Amino acid sequence: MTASNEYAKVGEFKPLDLLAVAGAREVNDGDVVFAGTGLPMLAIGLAQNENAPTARCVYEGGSIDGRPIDTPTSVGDARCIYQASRAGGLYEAFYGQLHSGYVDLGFLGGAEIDKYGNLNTTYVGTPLNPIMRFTGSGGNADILSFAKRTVLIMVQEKRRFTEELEYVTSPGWRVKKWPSGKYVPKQAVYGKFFKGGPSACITDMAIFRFDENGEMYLDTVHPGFSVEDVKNNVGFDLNVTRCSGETKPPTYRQLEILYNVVDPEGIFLP
Amino acid sequence: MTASNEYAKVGEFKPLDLLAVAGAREVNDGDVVFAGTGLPMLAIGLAQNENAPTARCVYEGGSIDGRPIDTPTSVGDARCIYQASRAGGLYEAFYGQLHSGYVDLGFLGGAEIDKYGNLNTTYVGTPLNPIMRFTGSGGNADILSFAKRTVLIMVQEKRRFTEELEYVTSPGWRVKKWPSGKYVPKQAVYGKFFKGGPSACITDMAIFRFDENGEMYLDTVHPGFSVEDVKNNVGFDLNVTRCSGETKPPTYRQLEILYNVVDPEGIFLP
Amino acid sequence: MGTPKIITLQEATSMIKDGDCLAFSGFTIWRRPVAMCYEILRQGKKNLHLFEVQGGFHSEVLVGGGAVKLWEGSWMGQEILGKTGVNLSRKQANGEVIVDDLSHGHAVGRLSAGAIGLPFFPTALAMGTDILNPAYDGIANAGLRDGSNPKIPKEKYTTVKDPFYDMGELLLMPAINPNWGLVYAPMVGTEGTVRILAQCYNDQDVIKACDKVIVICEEIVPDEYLRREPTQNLANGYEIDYIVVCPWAAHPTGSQFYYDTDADFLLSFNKSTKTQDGFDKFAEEYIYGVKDHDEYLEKLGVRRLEKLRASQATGYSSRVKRGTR
Amino acid sequence: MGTPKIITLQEATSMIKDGDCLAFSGFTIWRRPVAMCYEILRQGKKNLHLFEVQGGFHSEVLVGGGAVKLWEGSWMGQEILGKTGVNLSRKQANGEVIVDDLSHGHAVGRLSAGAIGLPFFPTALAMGTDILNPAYDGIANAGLRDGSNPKIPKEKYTTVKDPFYDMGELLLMPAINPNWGLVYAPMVGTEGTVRILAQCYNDQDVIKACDKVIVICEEIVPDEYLRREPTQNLANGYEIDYIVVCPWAAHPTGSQFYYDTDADFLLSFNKSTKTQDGFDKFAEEYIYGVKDHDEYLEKLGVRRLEKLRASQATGYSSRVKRGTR
Repeated sequence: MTASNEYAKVGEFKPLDLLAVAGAREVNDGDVVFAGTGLPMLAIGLAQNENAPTARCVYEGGSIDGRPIDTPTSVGDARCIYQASRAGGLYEAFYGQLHSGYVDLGFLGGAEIDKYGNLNTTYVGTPLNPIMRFTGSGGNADILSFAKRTVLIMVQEKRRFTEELEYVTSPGWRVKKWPSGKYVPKQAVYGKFFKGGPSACITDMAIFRFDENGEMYLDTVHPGFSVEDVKNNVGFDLNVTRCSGETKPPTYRQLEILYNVVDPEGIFLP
Repeated sequence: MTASNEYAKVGEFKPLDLLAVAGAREVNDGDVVFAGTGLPMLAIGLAQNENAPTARCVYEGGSIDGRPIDTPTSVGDARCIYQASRAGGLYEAFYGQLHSGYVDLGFLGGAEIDKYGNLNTTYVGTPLNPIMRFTGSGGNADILSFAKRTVLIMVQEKRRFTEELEYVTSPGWRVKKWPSGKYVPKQAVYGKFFKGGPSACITDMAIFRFDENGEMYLDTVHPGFSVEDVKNNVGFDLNVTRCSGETKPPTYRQLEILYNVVDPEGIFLP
Repeated sequence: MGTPKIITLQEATSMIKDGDCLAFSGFTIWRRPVAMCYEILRQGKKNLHLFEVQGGFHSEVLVGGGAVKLWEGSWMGQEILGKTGVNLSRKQANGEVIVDDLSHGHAVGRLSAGAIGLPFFPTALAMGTDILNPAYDGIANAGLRDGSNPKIPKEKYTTVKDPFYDMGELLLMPAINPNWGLVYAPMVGTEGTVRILAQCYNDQDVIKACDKVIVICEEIVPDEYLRREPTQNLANGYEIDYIVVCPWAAHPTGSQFYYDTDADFLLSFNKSTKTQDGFDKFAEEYIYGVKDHDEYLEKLGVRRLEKLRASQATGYSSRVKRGTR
Repeated sequence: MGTPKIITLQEATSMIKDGDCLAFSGFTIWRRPVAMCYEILRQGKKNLHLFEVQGGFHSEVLVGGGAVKLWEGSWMGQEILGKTGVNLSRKQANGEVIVDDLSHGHAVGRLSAGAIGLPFFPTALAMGTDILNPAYDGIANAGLRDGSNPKIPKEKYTTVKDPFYDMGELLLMPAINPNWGLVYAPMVGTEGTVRILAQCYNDQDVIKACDKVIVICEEIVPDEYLRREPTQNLANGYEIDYIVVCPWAAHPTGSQFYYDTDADFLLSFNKSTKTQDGFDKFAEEYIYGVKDHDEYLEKLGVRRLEKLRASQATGYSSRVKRGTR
């Protein structure tokens, strides 16, 4: 690797690059990561090549710690099992790994988020008056419910950062207790099954984290954006008092890894 | 195979040979058989070579439909998986096959039996005053509870055919309903999980079957024994009114298969 | 239990009755019994109940073609080739299909309970969400939890408190035992042993959970060959009922070591079937407009298929252009 | 989660504390971590709680040597080489070991629930028997179900009625998560990937269910080699904690493709240890009388070991005389 650890300048990287790099920085060495297709694959691939060489990846399709030589386009892809330590199925992924408590870190996206990190990946509208259907939960609800930490990757838009979700697909720090549907702390529903919750939310504008009460706050703002820009693109009253400054841009080395090692075919990175 | 289908004469076969042959006759072609080590292996091996060529054998260790070229001495034996269709583990055997409802026929032994086909394979005495311990259930209780039919192989002794077992390891046609422990028909405890029960009991003296009430009756007596001999070796009042005659001896062909094909090393057959 | 019977795609499909509950092999856009789903439309089946851990091209086709009354599952789409299931989205919004949502963990648990003959599976996954909102129980809202359909449980779930270790409350999710398992597997042995050549997804549980199982395969191979590696096999012959031999049956989904997913086909399907009119045109061209699967393959042409053919070293094609560089 | 650490047999054994709950790999007389059980006796561990789907030589040794206070399991013996577990039989009759009986299905279910983080497993196996007799609950009778030991559930089982399909009443069996999994596996990769070369028994569930896992292996091999066939592997490196390299560690039990069971050794053990005096003599000769595992192997001698060595074609020895003919 010839590129340096110096930070790239604004204009030398794309928004997607920064998302991938910020995601990679959330991965600790040794983490067992449960991830989906797309940006999470870039983040983990980068982390494995830089800051977290022994992080291991569980895919929903059933492969564990694969070392693909060609970027998979699906978590069920034939490419996922190359040099994997195991190849099983969804029972293994969701029960043998996730419910069993092995998963340190989840990586998820969603269409909408509230300030407690609850996600909607299912409906515009509700099941009673569905205007449009997204994919549905898939493993989203499961991963957010049982991973010790989860990184949420979102597009920063006011309507996507909403005071109250019309439909909660996946549980954040305050969740619905049935049959009443009243919001209570996640621990109150999960009892001794509680393992953690959302740890960060990364968008194309900023990085958010969650405080002691499970409420989202602004941590860093990406180069080129202001705190005001972020506030204007959040639909609830955002705590910005803890903002610690600007998100660090990618390094040249990170960009080189992303484009030459992780996604050389340009499947996710244009 | 050069030997004939004529019956061997008394003196030309050993008690164990007849047990194996009588066991083999209980196997229907196509049966999925869940069996343990020893005599059941001989019976099934013989059946697969004669009357039930497509019977398939599940062993507790996790092999399915193995075609050993050397007789296994254990259901966990390395020999079991030769040309097996699958090799899994005990979860597969007990849940994926037995609880799932695939098993047509079980083959079991026991230390004691009552007239409803309940077996004791665990204690002389009870857990509260154990005089001696046998192996315990292993899969015995599970197989008798869930196989559609089960063949029980016993040594014919008065004390082993007993009015009431001190300890019920495995459920026959009338079983204990907890918490009271009162005997009720098996169906009353198993509800829609009910699949069947013991279908035959084969000893060194006779073959017994079970009537509409789940009570044991004498079916056939082995050559060389009388109905009276059998009655004298049963500890409860035995129904002999349905006795249909003498057990058919092994054929020469069956003996040849047993000694030359199924157990050529003399592991179970002396 | 016997040995599975070899029949044709048409014969196999004709046994499925209107209203039956179906489950499928595969994962999103891999190893789906697509040829049989096309044939289900050709034979005009109606009111099907699909239980899917997750849907994909095969079920978007069934939904788009109007064969489905009830869809239970956790996800519908085609990965990055079509991020939402446009046909299900349209039909749900129109009220033409009843939908009941699960999480992956819930669906996996329900199928695995069905596979081992249990009436339910305990899980603590995805609690505290609207998936468990009683008001959003789509099946109950349609009046279908009255016990009259043996494939529909009386409750969507119940909760139970752990009596052993004070872990707290968790869910019991009802088992599912669909009428038919439609399973695509590349290789089936002469005695019915089934082999897949990659991750097993939920295929094994689909086979065990369903009342009857049809396996549609690329080729029949000597059972003796598959039995050399018993730990690699997915199922025994007595667990499956019918075998259909039908090369390229999974197209446009992929089959590891046989062919890759047909990304262009999937992308174009997803774009063109957002409207019912678009779907109808697609169906006319690729389903109703061809007599059978052979004609479908001829229509795709050798060039297209050869590009998809998998390398025997890696299990996927090295001939398709996948990215922008 | 990290990469497992390679340590010695002595170091591994020294981490086990008096009173700990242990589970083992293998099945009756196959793939048992015998060398570590010998070392447990050498180090004088006491009051152990064994959870065994079924016992075998390894646990007969631990029971005979007085290391065990509580045995939970469904079966004890050595197949046709010793039809009852004579040491457990003696110690239970003497009141020296508390026993609680299960069926295979119950024990398998309890372990599989522990493996996936559930507090219980539903089952309808072995109902209506004295295994479920409340008066025979050996652990309750010993006053150990008071909630003070996290490895002992508050009830032996409970029952629940199926709320979904009216199947009737079935059992909930408590999960088990032992402190230590002692696992013998022939091959472990450099990154901890575990491979066994036959049926997997309950080994995978033991690995997942136990708090800490020690794998004792014949040899460490390149992980890259094991990763060529990911469907053949049993466990990932992050699921295990410690690796001990110790050839012939399973003797006298067998290890497929490495060595066969030592039938003469097992037969003689079973005959000679019916009395405590007999066990003490055996232990003096083979356990306390040797310094370590190497000395044990020297004592067995090359001739004996070579006779047991497995054929690389079949996975078992063709040199042992097994029957009477």
